This record gives sequence, structure tokens and C-alpha cells, in this order.
Amino acid sequence: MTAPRASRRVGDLSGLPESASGPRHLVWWGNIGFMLIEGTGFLLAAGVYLYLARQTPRWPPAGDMLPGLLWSGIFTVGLLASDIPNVWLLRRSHAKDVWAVRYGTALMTILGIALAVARWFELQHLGVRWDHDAYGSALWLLMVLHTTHVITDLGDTAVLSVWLFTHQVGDDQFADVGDNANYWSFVVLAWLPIYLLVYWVPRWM
Amino acid sequence: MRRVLYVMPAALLLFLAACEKEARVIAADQPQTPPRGAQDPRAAAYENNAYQVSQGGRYFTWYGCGRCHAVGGAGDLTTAGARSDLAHIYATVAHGHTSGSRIPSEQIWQIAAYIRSLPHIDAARAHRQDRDLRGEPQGATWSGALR
Amino acid sequence: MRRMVLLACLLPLAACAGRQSPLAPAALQAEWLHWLLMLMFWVCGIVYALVIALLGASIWRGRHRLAAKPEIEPDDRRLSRGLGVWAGMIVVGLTVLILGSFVVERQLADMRAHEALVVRVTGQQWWWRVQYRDPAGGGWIETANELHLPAGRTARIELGSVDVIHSFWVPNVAGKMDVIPGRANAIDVTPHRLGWFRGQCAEFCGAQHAHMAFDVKVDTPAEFTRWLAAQARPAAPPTGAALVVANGACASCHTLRGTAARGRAGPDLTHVGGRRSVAAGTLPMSRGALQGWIAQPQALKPGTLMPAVALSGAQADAVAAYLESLK
Amino acid sequence: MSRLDDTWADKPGWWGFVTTVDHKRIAARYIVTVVAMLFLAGMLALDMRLQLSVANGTRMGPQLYDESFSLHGSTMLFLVSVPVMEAMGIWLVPLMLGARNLAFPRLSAFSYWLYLGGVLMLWIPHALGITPDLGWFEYPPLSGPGYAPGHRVDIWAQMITFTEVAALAASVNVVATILKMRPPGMTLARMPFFLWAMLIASLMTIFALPAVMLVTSMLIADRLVSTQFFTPAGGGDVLLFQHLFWFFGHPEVYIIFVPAVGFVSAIVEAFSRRPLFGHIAMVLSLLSISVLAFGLWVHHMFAVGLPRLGNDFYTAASMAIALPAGMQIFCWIATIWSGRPRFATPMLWVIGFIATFVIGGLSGIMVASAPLDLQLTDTYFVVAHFHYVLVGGAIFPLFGAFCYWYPKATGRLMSERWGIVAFVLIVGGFNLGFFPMHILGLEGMPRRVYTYGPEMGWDGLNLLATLGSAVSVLGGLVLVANALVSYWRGTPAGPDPWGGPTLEWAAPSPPPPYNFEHTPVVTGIAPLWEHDDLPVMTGLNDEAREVLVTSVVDAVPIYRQHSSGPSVWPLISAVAVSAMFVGSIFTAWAVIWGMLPIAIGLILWFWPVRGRATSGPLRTRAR
Repeated sequence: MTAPRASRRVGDLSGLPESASGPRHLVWWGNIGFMLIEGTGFLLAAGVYLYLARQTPRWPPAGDMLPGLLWSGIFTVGLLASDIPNVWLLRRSHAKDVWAVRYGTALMTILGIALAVARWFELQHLGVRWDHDAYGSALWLLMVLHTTHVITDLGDTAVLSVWLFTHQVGDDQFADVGDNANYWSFVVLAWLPIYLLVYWVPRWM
Repeated sequence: MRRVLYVMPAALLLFLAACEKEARVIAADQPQTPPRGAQDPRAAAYENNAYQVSQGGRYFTWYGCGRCHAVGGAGDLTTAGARSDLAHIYATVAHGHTSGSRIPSEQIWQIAAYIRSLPHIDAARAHRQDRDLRGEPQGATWSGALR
Repeated sequence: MRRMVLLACLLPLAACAGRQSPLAPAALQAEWLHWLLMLMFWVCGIVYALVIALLGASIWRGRHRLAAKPEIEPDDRRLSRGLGVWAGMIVVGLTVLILGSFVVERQLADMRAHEALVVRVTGQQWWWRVQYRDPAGGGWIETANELHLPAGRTARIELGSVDVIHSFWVPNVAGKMDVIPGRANAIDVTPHRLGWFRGQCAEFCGAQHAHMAFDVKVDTPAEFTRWLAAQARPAAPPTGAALVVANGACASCHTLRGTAARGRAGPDLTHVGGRRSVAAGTLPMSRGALQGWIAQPQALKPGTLMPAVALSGAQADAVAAYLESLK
Repeated sequence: MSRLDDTWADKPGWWGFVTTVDHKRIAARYIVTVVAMLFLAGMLALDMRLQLSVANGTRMGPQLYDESFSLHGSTMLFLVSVPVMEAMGIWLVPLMLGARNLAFPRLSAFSYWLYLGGVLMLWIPHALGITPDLGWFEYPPLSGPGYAPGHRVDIWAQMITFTEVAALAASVNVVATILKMRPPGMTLARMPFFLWAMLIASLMTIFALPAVMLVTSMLIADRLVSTQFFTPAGGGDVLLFQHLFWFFGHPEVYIIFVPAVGFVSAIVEAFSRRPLFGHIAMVLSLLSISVLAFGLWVHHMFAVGLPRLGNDFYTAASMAIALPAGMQIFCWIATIWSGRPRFATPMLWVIGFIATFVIGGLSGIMVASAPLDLQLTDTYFVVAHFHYVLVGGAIFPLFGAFCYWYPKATGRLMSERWGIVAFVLIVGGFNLGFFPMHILGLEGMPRRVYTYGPEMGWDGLNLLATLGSAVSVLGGLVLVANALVSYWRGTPAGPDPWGGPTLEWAAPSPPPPYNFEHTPVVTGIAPLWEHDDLPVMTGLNDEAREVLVTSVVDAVPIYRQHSSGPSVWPLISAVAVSAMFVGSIFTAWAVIWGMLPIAIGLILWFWPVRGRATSGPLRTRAR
């Protein structure tokens, strides 16, 4: 068959909208894809932690200090609390509220910076260095992995906020704000099992 | 594409610098003689080669050197490598120890290169390498594999 | 199909070759594995013949049915029944193979005798340290790169590694078991056929992975007892130019029981002349091989941790002659 | 028509080359790079075969041999097999969906540049004599700081990070495209089988690849910042590496094999002139393979001394894969049986695939048995097994796919005669070369040995293996030469030379930058066979890059999505990421400082181009 194929028009798409929100939007699925990748990474890292814990008679090994509860507690409470404005921001982005997405992302940036500072102090009070033993290595693996996510989402939020304040906001950008908010919820949710692993599993074992 | 081409020479330079360090000399043509003074050209080939340095580290434990020269101990060698050149260290290993005369020349070259490298290795790294080699024979008193 | 027939012809042929082959079992464990291999081979061979027959038939059937117009809704009811039958056959075949596999696994597990002969084998780059419990004293009798086992008695081989991961494999006797630093593995073997066999490291372990072999001798129990008693004896002391073995460079890495040589880094040389090969299976044992190995280890086994030792011609001759005499 | 051309065309010259986001151009450069890698890896293989063809061979010493098999394995798995399947997906998925581009066009450009980074990461150091020499698996402690001085291991580990990020980016892209950009009417039930295969392989990639990125990062951390993951003396465990590596490594095989199943199905369907028999059974068996594949990794570790009960479970689970795989074989044969087959070269490759792959599958059942595996693993039996599976099971279908879609990609037909010559040489040479390796394994020859003594009696079969491999390589050269010559001299193909059932055959050959003038509408599983004329929908913007987004299950049109245009930022971001990866070999600080240029690259990549704000505190004020 070498001749071009004839076509027959059965409909028209020009009346369709130019954007959508939530799972109807294409980018939402890309975002989910990357969350799946990173979620798998978190799960495997948690697996590494538990595997090494099972190999050792005492966890943490004798002589290692337990990780401090103060700054991690502050960070955890702050992180959980930050999801409240975050969910609000997600809802406002669906409603295409320009004022809310501008100031909401700015608020999330400030909260993110505060949390990063809390995380910095938290890292100072882990009680063990990564090169001390396998316990320290596994602990730091989880912490570094999560901190990377906090920092990258913070950076993303900050850039988004600057852009939103300086540009006319279109439908796709509301979708971006929604995806960014979803991502922060992912970072919050991912922290809870890690928090239990890092701070409570050694105390219970 | 052109941008990639700009990047490539930069990467090349980076690796070229590392080249000498990476060579693996596995052959029968190794030195059977001690260094001829501080200017012996063979010294660089040992000091700058990661494989030779690493072999030196293994022989260092095999011959039990670590028992007196442990890090932090009385015979800590961490700064010795900075103070003396390879020829001097070679002479100290070969003639300053009763068992040194038994060690073949090739291995003293490697051990000396290892000692020369010690000032450049941070403590955590030395500790980590030592743990990898923990199961290996360490002098005549070694009692067996790590289980 | 033709290839399968070819393989079937080659299999018995291979069986007479193997000093290092799972096809020529010399122990109960290897017998079971050989049985399982044959079961698998025949089941898989029949399945392959069936697939090729079906493929050939469908090609043959289709050769004159060429048509430009595709068929969009073909009647597939008979083919669907065929698929069901096919799936059923696969399930039956798999069940046979899985059961066969389980049976053999259980047999291997049940073969642990209550009073096993304990042999310690330690892998290191690139040779094997072999230690037996001394029946007289209780200490360890050490040798290297040669394993002697009494026929009809289960031996438990305890495996350890001093450096990287190796794998202990004597195919005529049993399957392989990895030798892993930080882990204690063991493998049980019950040899019943006398003779010499060969084992080899089966996990890549660095430059000389290829030359990390060892010989295995299955003896009668009496022979084994005699051999072990001989191994327990100290070495004859060196004299003359060969003294360098006990006092010179060799002694810093090698042990010769009964002399001043007490190094632990290299193989025990107390009865090295009685062994079958030099340098972990690199060369067959002879005075010439020992001489070559001492003079040029890097030429024979590039990357080996054995250094070239500067010896005079007379010294080298004397050392090789002395080592060869250590039966 | 010309407005569409203007909208979608790349800029001419090198600027167009570096900025293009056209999935076809990106896939083409992926494939050209892969072919170059395949050639180099093949040469390495031949070199190793020459060394082994005689006892006590002197062609190579241990160092060179170790480098060769490490480079061969790493190249074939990370730089050939996985990328080429991604490339086929990148090229084919939008065409088969009647779409104008992938969901995230710039992400696919980024994916290629990073893949190229991985290629350079392995082969530039090789040219400089810094070649990884510990196999494609690099188990610690052999790869740890105590036993692997220098940077050879780091180079290997970062090469993996490069290629895995590239593969993950491509996978997310393919998944989003298949789920959200199907043409109106292509419900999940009407989705061609190849797209199912690509979707499942991409999802497997998403779940499997993080494991290898994690484990190579842990290895680098052990070497660079002295963590203690893999040192028993520090509380670590050397088997942890193997668990994580094979948690990736086993699904990896299926990530390579599943798209190949898609190729075979597409070819069988088109050349048997009937829809694939057992479409639903085929999809279900792929799904069950993809789930089972994540529960099998321990069968690569039967010899490490894990508890017996676990071994029994993994034996049964591993063998169970034979059921879905066997059903697929039956479905293909049944399609040929009940069809009106035409045996052009793509179909010959399918026949070669079935005859060869089934041997690999059956030897796979043998090695799946925990006790028997103790005799077979790490011998040449396993070498034969996985070459039968990967070459017979993935590369043969790939060659078939290459012959099948070549006219679509280039507009010209390849020579049938030379196609048959290449087929006979490759399939014949492969079987001649690799079948004897089963016997070598049973005669006790271990893997990864650079030499063996004459007393072992392995030389005859090794020589045969070398001859067969050489014939196979010759056939590969014929195949490539045929493709090159046909590119300029081949008979013009027209849009649909084979009478194919799926939408890509409705586009011109080669397809224009926008692929389809109008959006096709699908009413069945073989859309082009159902109507002589193609039902379409108009209305996508001609003057801006737009793609149609539809619903996940029923493919109902939802909205018209703006599709990103050409950009240099994916390249610059990839260069920044590369700099960070290369730097991280030398110092951990590179990870932190390297983030800065990456962040800049990504920000500019995603920076939406819109008017300045007219409201809010930072609005532009009228002068």
C-alpha cells in the first residue's frame, strides 16, 4: 500500500479547553511518576536500614548515642503543620485564585526555610557520624535522602513564587502550583515512616 | 552538539590528570633494587599510582607493621610520609627493622609508597579501608578469617 | 531439535572427560544433582521439540495461504481450547520439575551425618587454606590448595574468606557455595568414588580468579588416616643454601612447621612437595615448576601477591629441591 | 499544511540539532549511539573469544580480560539493551497513538543527553586506560575502598547513575504519554499490544531502577565519604549489595524482554494478516510476568547460603514465570497457524526468536532450581543461558522490529536478500557460538576466567564458540551495511508497505515533524484494517504546538495541551548534571556545589513564557 491513506472527518477538537486541573492534567501524571520513583527509593532505603538492623545484635550498636528528640520533634511538628496551608494552597489552585497562589507559595517558601533550619539543627543532633559504623551510615542515608527532597521542593516553591508574583498567571501555572503542593504533601508523608525508623525503632529495639 | 564538544576536552583533561594514578602494573618487570637516592625516577611511578599504594597497604598489614605503627599509637606513621622521601622510607623499612631484610624489594617499594600516601588520607578513610582489610593476615600472630 | 540430539550425544562423551564436571558425580550430593539435571534435560528437551514442531507446522500450514486482505475477526474457539491444553501441560511439567527440585533439596539437607569430619577451608586472593582438626592433639593441621576426603563419610566443609567473596566449587562432589567475608557458610559432602578431582573458585575475585583452583582426592578411610597423620608431622629442616626458606624472605609469609618459618600470609609449605600442583592449580607439581614459580611468579600468575624473591642460581636450585622433597 | 510544518519544524543546522525536542530525531540519535555501542561491545566480545579459543591463550593478560568483560557487560546492559528499548518507545509510542509528540518533549531530549553522558562516562576513561575491571555487578568488598584503589569503580557506578536517570526520565514520559495521550476511541481494551508492553516495561523501570541507583550511590559513599554499608567489620553486610543489585537486576531482564515481546507481537500480527490471537491472555501474562519479576531476585543468590525455605519459594516463583511466557509462545504460534502468514525478514526474525529464545527459557527453568543452580551458576552454562535470553529474546526481536519499522522511519525499504543473509549469519552464528557454552558449563568451565589449562579439555568447544561469534558479528555488519545502503538506495516504501494494522502506518514515511495532520479516531484493536479511509478529528491548533490529552481509561478528549518547543536547556541541564556526577567521583562537595548550575538549568528549562504581571505587588507599572 503505497498511496497516502484517505481520511474522513468525524469530529472537531477546537472547542476543547486549553488546560485542566488535578489528574485530568498531563503534568499531574509526570509528577506522580517521579513520586513513584522517589517513593521506591525511600522504601528501599528504609529496607536497607531494617536489613542492617536485623544483622546486628544491638541497634544502635553498643557505644552509639541515640538520635536527639528535640529538634527532630520541632521539625516533625512543623512539617506536619506546614501541610495545612499546603492543602489550602492546593484547593485554591484548583479554584484558580491568583492572590492565593502568589501569597500561598510565598508562605510555603518561608515555612520551608524555617523547616530547613530546623533540619540543620536536627542533623547536628543525630548522635553518630555516617562514617562511624553501618548504623550511622543507614541513619544518614535516610536523613540525606529526605533532606534532599525538602531542599529541592523548597527551591521549586521559591522559584514558582517569584514567577507567580512577576507574571500573568495562566491555567497551566495553577496546575503547576497544584503539583508542587502535592509534592510537598508527598515529602510530608514520606517523613513519617522515616521519623519512626530513625528516632523510635532504635528506642524500641 | 558543538557544546558537547567543548565539554569533552575539559573532561579529557580531568581524566588525563588521573591517568598515571590509575595504571595497573601487572607484569614481571619490577624493580629488584633499592631506590638510587631521592631522585630515583621510579619513585613517582609508585607514589602516584593508586594500585601500588594499595598493594603497599596490604603488605603493611600482612607483615604486621600495624602492631607498632597503628594510627594514634606510639609509632604512628601519619606524618612520616610528609617528613621523608620514598628512598629514605625504603631504607628505614629495609634496614631499620630486623625482619625488613626479608621483605623482597618490590614490596618495600610498595610499602614505602603507602607510607608516603598516609598524610593525604583522612582518618575516616584510613579507618574504612582498614575495616575492609580486617580479615587478612596480620603478622605471624593472625589467627584466621573474619567470620 | 538437531542441536538437542547433538547435545544428547555429547553428554555421555563429556561424562568421561570430567575431572571437574557435574556430569561425572563422585559423591551422593553430586549424584542427586546429576539426577535432577537429567530430569530437567529430558523434560525441557521434550518441550523444546514440541514448540519447534508446532512452529514448523504453523509455518508449513501457512506457506500457501498468503492473502493481502487481513482477517479482522477470526474464529479462535479451537485455538482457545488449545491454549488451555497448553497451559495445562506447562503446569504439569512445572509441577514435575518443582517437585523434583524440592526432593533433591531435601535429600541434600538430610545428608548431614551426626558425626561429620570438619574441614575448614578459607579462601583468599588467590588460593585456598585447608585445615583439619588433629585427631591426636586437637589443634589444626594445615595444608593448602589440596583437599583430601575419606570415601563414605560425610565431611562438613566450613567456609570462610579473609578478603573478598569467593565460591567453593568441586562439581564432581557437590554444588558450589559462596565464601563470604563476615559470614560462616558450610557445605556437606559425602564422596563415594575414589580418585582425583578438581575444584575451582566460581565467583569473580580479582585478577587471578582463573588460577584459584585446588585438587580434591577421595581416599579410602585408611589412606585418609595415613595421609592426615603424615600431614601432622613437621617438615624436615632445610640445610645449606635452602636455609633461606626458614630464615629469609620466604619465612615472612609462609609457614614450615618445625622450622623458624611462621608467616601466615601465604600457603603452609610443610608438605608442599606432596601436593599435586603449584600456585593453586597453575602448574603441575615438579621441581622445575617450583623453580619457575619462585623466580617469576608474576610471569606465571600475573597479579599474584607472591613477590619475586632475588635468589642466586644455586639458592633457587636448593630451595626448589628442598620444597619438592617435602612430601 | 505548511503552517503545521512551520509550527513543528526545528531550526535548520546545528542549533536545530541541539535544541530539537522531536521524538523521532531523539530516538534516531539514541539508536545511532546504541548501534555504535553494540559494535564496540561486539568487538570486545570477539576479542575475548579469541583469547579463550585456545588453552593458555596469550592475547590478553588478566587485567585486559577483566576490563573487557566488565566493559562488554556494562555496555550491553546499561548502554545498549535498556536504552534501545527506551528509544523504540520514544520513537514509536506517539506514532502508534496518532499523537504529535511525547507528553514531555524536553524530558526526552534531556534523557538522550544524559544517556550520552553515560556513554562518554564509560568510554572516555576507557580510552584513557581507566576502565572498570570488576564485572557488570562489582560486588563489594572487591569493589570497596580496600580492594579497588583508584576511580575505576566510581566511574562504573556513576555511569549507571547517568543511564538510570536517563531511563527513568524516558519511562515517566512513555507512561504519561500512553495513559493520557491516546487518540479518541482507543480505550484500554483497544490499545495495541505493543503499547501495553511499553507501558508495563516503563512501569517496571520506575520500580526497579531506584534500587540500582541507591546501591551504586551507597557504594560510592563507602568509597568517597567512608560510610560502612558493605564492610562486615563496621556492622555492614556485603550481601546487602547483592540483594539491592538483583532487586534491580532481575526486573532489568524483563525491562529488556517485555518491549521485545511487544515487537514480536506487532510483527506476528501484521505479517499473519490477523489480530494477535489471545490479546487479553497476552496482556494478562505480561502483567503477571511484571509482578513476578520483582519476587525473584534471590534466584541470583542461591549460592550465597541463604535459608533453604526461602530458596524453595524462589525456585517455585522463578519457575512459575514459565507459565505466562509459555502461553505467549503459544499465542504467537497460534496466530501464525491461523493466519495467512507472509515470511518477510521481520517475520524470519520472529521465527529465529522463537527457536532461540525457547532454549534460553528452558535453560532458565534449569537454573531456577535452587539445588541445580548450585552446579550451573557462574559457569558457562549461565553465560549461554543469558545470551540465549537476551540476544535470542531481545536482540533478535529488536532486529526484526528494526526491519519492520525501517521503511516508516526512512521512507525506504531494506533489501530483502541482504536481510535474509544477515538473518542467517546472525542466527546461525549465534547458535553455533553459544550452544557449545552449555556443554562447557557442564564440563566445569567457570565464568570470568581469562584463561584455562590444556588439561581441562575445553579448547575444542571454545574454538567453536569463537567461530560462531565471528560469523554472528559478520552478520551484524551485513545488517548495518544493508540499513546504510538502503537509506540512500532503497526502494521508496510509501506510507504502508506491509499493510500494518496500527496507526503509525497511516502517517507518511518518514513522518513529518508533527506526525499526523489530524487526530485519528480509533474504533477497534486493528484500526487500519477496519476502514480503508481513516476517521479523524480536526481542531488541534496549527499555529502553536498542541497535543490532545484524553482520559486514562476511555480515551475521551479532555483538553488541548500546549507542547513545549525546542530548547537548549535540556542539554545544558544534562551537561550540568554530568559535571556534578563526574565531580562527585573526586569529592563529595561536588554534589552540593554541582546542584547550583543544575538548578539554574532546570529553572530556565521550565520557566513559562508569559506576559509580565498586571496585578499584585510586583506588577509592571505603566510608564
